[in-house]
Amino acid sequence: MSSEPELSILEAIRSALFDEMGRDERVMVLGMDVGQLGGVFRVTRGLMERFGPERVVDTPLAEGSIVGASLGLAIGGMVPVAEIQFLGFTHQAFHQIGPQLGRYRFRSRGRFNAQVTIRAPFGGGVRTPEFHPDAIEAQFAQEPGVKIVCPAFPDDAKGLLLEAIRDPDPVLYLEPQRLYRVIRGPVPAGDHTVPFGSSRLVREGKDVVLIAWSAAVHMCLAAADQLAQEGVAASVLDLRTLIPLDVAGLIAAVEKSGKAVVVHEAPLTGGFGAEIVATIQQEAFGSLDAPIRRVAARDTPYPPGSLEDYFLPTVARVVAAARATVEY
Amino acid sequence: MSSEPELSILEAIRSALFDEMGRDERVMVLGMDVGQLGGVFRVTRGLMERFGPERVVDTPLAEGSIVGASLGLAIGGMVPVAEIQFLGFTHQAFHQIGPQLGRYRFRSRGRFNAQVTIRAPFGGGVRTPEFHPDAIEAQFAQEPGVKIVCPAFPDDAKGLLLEAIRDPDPVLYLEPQRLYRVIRGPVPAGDHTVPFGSSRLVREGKDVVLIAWSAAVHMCLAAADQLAQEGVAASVLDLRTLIPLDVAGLIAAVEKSGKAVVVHEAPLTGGFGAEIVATIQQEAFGSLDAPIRRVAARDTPYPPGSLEDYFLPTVARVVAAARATVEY
Amino acid sequence: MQELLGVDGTVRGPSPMSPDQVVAALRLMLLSRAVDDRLIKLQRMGRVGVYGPVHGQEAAVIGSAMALDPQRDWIVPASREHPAMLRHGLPLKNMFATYMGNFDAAAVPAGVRLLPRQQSIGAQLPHAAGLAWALKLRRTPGVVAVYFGEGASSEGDFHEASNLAGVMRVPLVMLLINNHYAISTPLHRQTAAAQLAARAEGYGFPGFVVDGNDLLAVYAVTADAVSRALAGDGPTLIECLTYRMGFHNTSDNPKEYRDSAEVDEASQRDPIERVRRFAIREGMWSVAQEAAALEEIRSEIETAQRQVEELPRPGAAAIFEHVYETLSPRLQQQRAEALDEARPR
Amino acid sequence: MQELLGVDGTVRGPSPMSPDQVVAALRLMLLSRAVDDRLIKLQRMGRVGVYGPVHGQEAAVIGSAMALDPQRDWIVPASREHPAMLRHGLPLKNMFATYMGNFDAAAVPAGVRLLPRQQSIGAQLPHAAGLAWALKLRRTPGVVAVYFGEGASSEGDFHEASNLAGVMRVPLVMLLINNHYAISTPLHRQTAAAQLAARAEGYGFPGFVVDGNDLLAVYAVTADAVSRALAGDGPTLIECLTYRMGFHNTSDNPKEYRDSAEVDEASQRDPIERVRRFAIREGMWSVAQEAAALEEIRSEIETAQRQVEELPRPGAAAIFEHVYETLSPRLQQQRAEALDEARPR
Ligand SMILES: Cc1ncc(C[n+]2csc(CCOP(=O)(O)OP(=O)(O)O)c2C)c(N)n1
Ligand SMILES: Cc1ncc(C[n+]2csc(CCOP(=O)(O)OP(=O)(O)O)c2C)c(N)n1
Ligand SMILES: [Mg+2]
Ligand SMILES: [Mg+2]
Repeated sequence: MSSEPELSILEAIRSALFDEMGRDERVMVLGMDVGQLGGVFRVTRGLMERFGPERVVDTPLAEGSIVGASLGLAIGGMVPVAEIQFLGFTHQAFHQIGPQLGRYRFRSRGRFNAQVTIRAPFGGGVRTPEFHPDAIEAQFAQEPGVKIVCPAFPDDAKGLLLEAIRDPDPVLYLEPQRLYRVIRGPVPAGDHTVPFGSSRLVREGKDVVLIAWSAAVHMCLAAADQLAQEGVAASVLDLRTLIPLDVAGLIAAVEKSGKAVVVHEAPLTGGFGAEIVATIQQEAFGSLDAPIRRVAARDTPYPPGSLEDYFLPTVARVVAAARATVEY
Repeated sequence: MSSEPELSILEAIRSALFDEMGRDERVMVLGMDVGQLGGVFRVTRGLMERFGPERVVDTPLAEGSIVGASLGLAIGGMVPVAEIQFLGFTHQAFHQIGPQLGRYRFRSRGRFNAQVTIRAPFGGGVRTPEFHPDAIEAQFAQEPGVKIVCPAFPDDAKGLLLEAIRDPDPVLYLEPQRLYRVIRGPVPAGDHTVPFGSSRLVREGKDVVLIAWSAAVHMCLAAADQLAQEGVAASVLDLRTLIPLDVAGLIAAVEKSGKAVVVHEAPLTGGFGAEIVATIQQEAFGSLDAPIRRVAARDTPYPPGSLEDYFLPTVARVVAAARATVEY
Repeated sequence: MQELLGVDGTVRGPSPMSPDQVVAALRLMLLSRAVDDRLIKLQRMGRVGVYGPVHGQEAAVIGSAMALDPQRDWIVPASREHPAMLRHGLPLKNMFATYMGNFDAAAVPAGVRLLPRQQSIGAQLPHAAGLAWALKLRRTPGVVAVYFGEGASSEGDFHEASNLAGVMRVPLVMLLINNHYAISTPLHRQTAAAQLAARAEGYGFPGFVVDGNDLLAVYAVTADAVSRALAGDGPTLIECLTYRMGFHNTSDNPKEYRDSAEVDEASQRDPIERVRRFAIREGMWSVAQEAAALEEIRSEIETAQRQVEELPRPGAAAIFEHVYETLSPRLQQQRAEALDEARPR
Repeated sequence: MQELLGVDGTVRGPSPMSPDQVVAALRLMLLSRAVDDRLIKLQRMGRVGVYGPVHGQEAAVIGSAMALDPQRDWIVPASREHPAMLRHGLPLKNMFATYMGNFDAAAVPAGVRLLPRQQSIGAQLPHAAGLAWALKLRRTPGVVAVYFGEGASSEGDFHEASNLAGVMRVPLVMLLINNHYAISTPLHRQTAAAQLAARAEGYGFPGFVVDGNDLLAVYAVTADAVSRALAGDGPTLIECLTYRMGFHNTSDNPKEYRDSAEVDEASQRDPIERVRRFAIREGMWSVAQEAAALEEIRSEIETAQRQVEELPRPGAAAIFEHVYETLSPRLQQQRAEALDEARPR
């Protein structure tokens, strides 16, 4: 592994885009400001110079048409990677994502499929304005036909993005904006893909398992460090993809200790954590020794950056929930 | 009660609209085909003749502007009751419902509030075309600031609608299209309101509780009848509102038997049933004697009407799940 | 407004369509009316779910479709353009399967350049823009013709797709079928614009209004738009002014919102009668030919309907097909349960 | 394009604005520049989150706002129109609180006819249409002025709101601030339309293009639109052609996507310099007056900033305020937990 380059999550995403556009000339990138500027986070910087303005396209300011046109582009033989500037603005394209891209294979009985990747940064902790941090991934879990992917590490960022672009079905690829530059790690060179529906146990511990995805995984790792000092050994499970969900991996991780905490940045009520809890208690009821606690954002609108620490889950809340679960 | 008129759900909704528009001249109805035609289900029939074309308005075919304009109308002192022709088409207005109506009070720090009711029929079993039956209520549970109301009986249809129109915050009022004309019952005359966040135990039984909302409540009642013949006594809890959720009533109903089944018409994964299960196991872990089973639609796009019985939950599936839960 | 074919069947100047094309169009128009009648009958018998007739809009739908090359061009329909879909290569059997609830048999066959019907109003417009964009990027000769109603023109999707198509200068022909109604909503409640075609200027491409009940004019305007698109000159918006003679669909009753005088007046401009007069005057068509054509059409319809009736109905397994390319373990489990529950007991 | 005030400060014909109005506008323009400078400085010091300057757009924003009556009309802003908001009655302190992250202190005071800033591009347009509709329904004299950028004009919300406003014929003045950029996206990538004002015809109301760096022309065109709206003649679309002189916001660097020559050229058309020349020539303004005004402005800004700094910062409780009129039991429980966790340990 040491021979592998150390990349940030942002660099890993960019390198995957360079690789795949070089490998497959049908792949194109479209979205607001993705070309000349390289995107508001510079994720796509350099792509236009390298692949030209036909394959790296600055679009008008209209999310619905970015997503809807991507379906048409895919039917026409292209492989679009659409960027929505922030996940919160997928709401403007909501009627196109699930009901159109997600159902087109089904509606056409397999004649057409939407090989489209929708990339979008999301998540809090960086004092962004309203809408920009919204973690609304759970809303897409009710859109059968769509896959939801949320890497937390540079190697998965690359492996899951290559998998997403090559997946014949529409994939929502969620990028943890807070981690873009702060999390660095080794990234396998060359053609590295990570299959969907495979969770990853990123830390082993016998007392309790902390379950999360995207940026919350790192909050769980920090909590696990603190818990270790208290003598509590916590596992951390990174789901990596929500749809498809790795039910087997999830259950296996929970059965080790019979105790679990689910952590996410989205508001509590109706968050995907509820699905995780419901799935566990259905599949592993007998081995549960304590209620599964959820540590999530509050059921309020996202507040201004200066207040977001009161809104979001914190390491302290995760530690407290884990402690209460272990001591139950 | 016998002195009360027997009304269908549709008639109860219509009578509530007549009453409230008569009582409060700020109340107006807007949406596609709601005026001259009285709506595609004739729910608003007669309102235009009675209250005139300024207060009962046929709008252009654009859901986003129906909802967005309703916020402006509310700020301007009107009390809009907007009809979206079918809940599936709220996706076209998704960016206006949660992020705008749902957050406007918060954003303006109480200077403005969105006293808007959005009515929409939904649900399957009537062989409607694609999109028309979509049960996407869970997606709105991740939009803090919005309330979600789903009556299953004529008296609640009236009581919850009057409550919704008078509620100073935005309310999504979901109408079970399959039951519009088939469920009749007594409806209190005059000013009958039902507070949000109060569930209703519509059947008592000691062995297991079946939890549902909207049309699925009647599926549970039918299942309870069958179960009774097998000697299984099932309670049926009608949640009536999802946001706010009656946690206390839910827990009380579950603790009686320690066994519960949740039933909904939406696809399983990420449906609001997951929230119900997560809430119960968190609040009533100790008293649970069996895993809570969920009976829901499949995780596929909604199929054509001729196949919907394979997709939707059925009385048989509810009975089987209840039996397995009781025998656990 | 562009007009060529008078109500009396006389043409201004030379016909843009050859005699063969006119006869083919007339036959398709007659087929369309016969299909309307049959599917409405089947719906009344409970064998069809909901059906929205083409009645009155045949010239707009067929005149435009005749200007396309099925081997080269794509059609992106809304939900009331099945004559165009048939002309473009959809078998009549598949069309009947659509309405008789057999969605597997309804699929667009491989090789036919046609997207499925769209029931979310306006949602097909960005798809069409994207497909036309792909043709341009891949240097594939061809245009995309997208159909939508005047009601759809109020949706944000219309605006966003039109603006994008203008910026990318894609080979798109936008066929706005203005039949003056969106369910019960009349044109003047739908927009205050004098002409919807005027919106094209706001997107940087040309827009035209044409008498949508005039087969020849619709054909000519569409053919020009196709040539422009093929020459790389980008999109065109064509507003076909027509009238929805029948109900919105089989669950609608127009008497509730429009008076019959309006309908009677519109029936004076029936699109088929005009073509018939023209074709007979020009000696392309005769009463005898029409009788023969109607007989053929009747048996084609019989055959298509019977073929669908004889097909096995899709079962529980069908709802798990084409959800994703491969089913997740959870979906496999749901499928197993569904098949088990569906077994006759 | 409508123009009145030349770059050299000469006017074509009589000025539509009185000397007092011109001086008030000039002072507001100077305040706007000073606020830009201060908030950019505070952002660099880490005391402001993100700030998007008005630099270059002062005439478009202020000229239009001056044509409104704060006692009668409403303003529905996007996010770059705070001079208009100040003119309409938002205290400078509240404006500073907006950017200094104190949202309680940032609220629009009761009685001020102003909606909050909108950060979802285009989403305010249907709100404005609805508010104008309410004025009409309630027979309340007044108009609604809504601001949005040329980028916003690509969103479906622009289209749907415009069409609805046209059908309902509401008193709406749509101020399209075309500053030629949406972040890095230049106008020609945003639309192929020669003029965005041309879109008005497609909605059934008039549209005008005006030199957005010409205070007097913007004022005149807006005043006409206000009169039309008050007379019941419905909406007007006004495209103000201007240029974003600065960065999109403090996290943007325009050098990455546009060359300085373009900016230098635009700076020749600086909207403030024109008014200054005009006012001095007409004897309404002097170097001495300007020095005094700048001194006043400096201290007003000092005061506003200090007032915000001296305010208590909102705490955990604030995020549970104004979610709903009343908190559900679950939210009350979350609030209790949050307050408990926030207690210093
Ligand atoms: C997004 C959406 N909103 C509402 C509906 C319900 N609906 C079905 S057809 C129709 C009218 C469509 O009118 P138009 O676009 O003029 O087409 P036409 O029916 O006249 O052919 C409506 C409102 C829908 N199918 N999709
Ligand atoms: C719906 C939505 N999409 C994307 C963004 C990100 N964004 C913020 S400002 C902006 C550009 C807006 O351009 P324009 O409307 O011309 O206004 P200007 O910034 O020029 O004043 C974008 C794309 C957003 N805030 N909202
Ligand atoms: Mg129509
Ligand atoms: Mg701009």
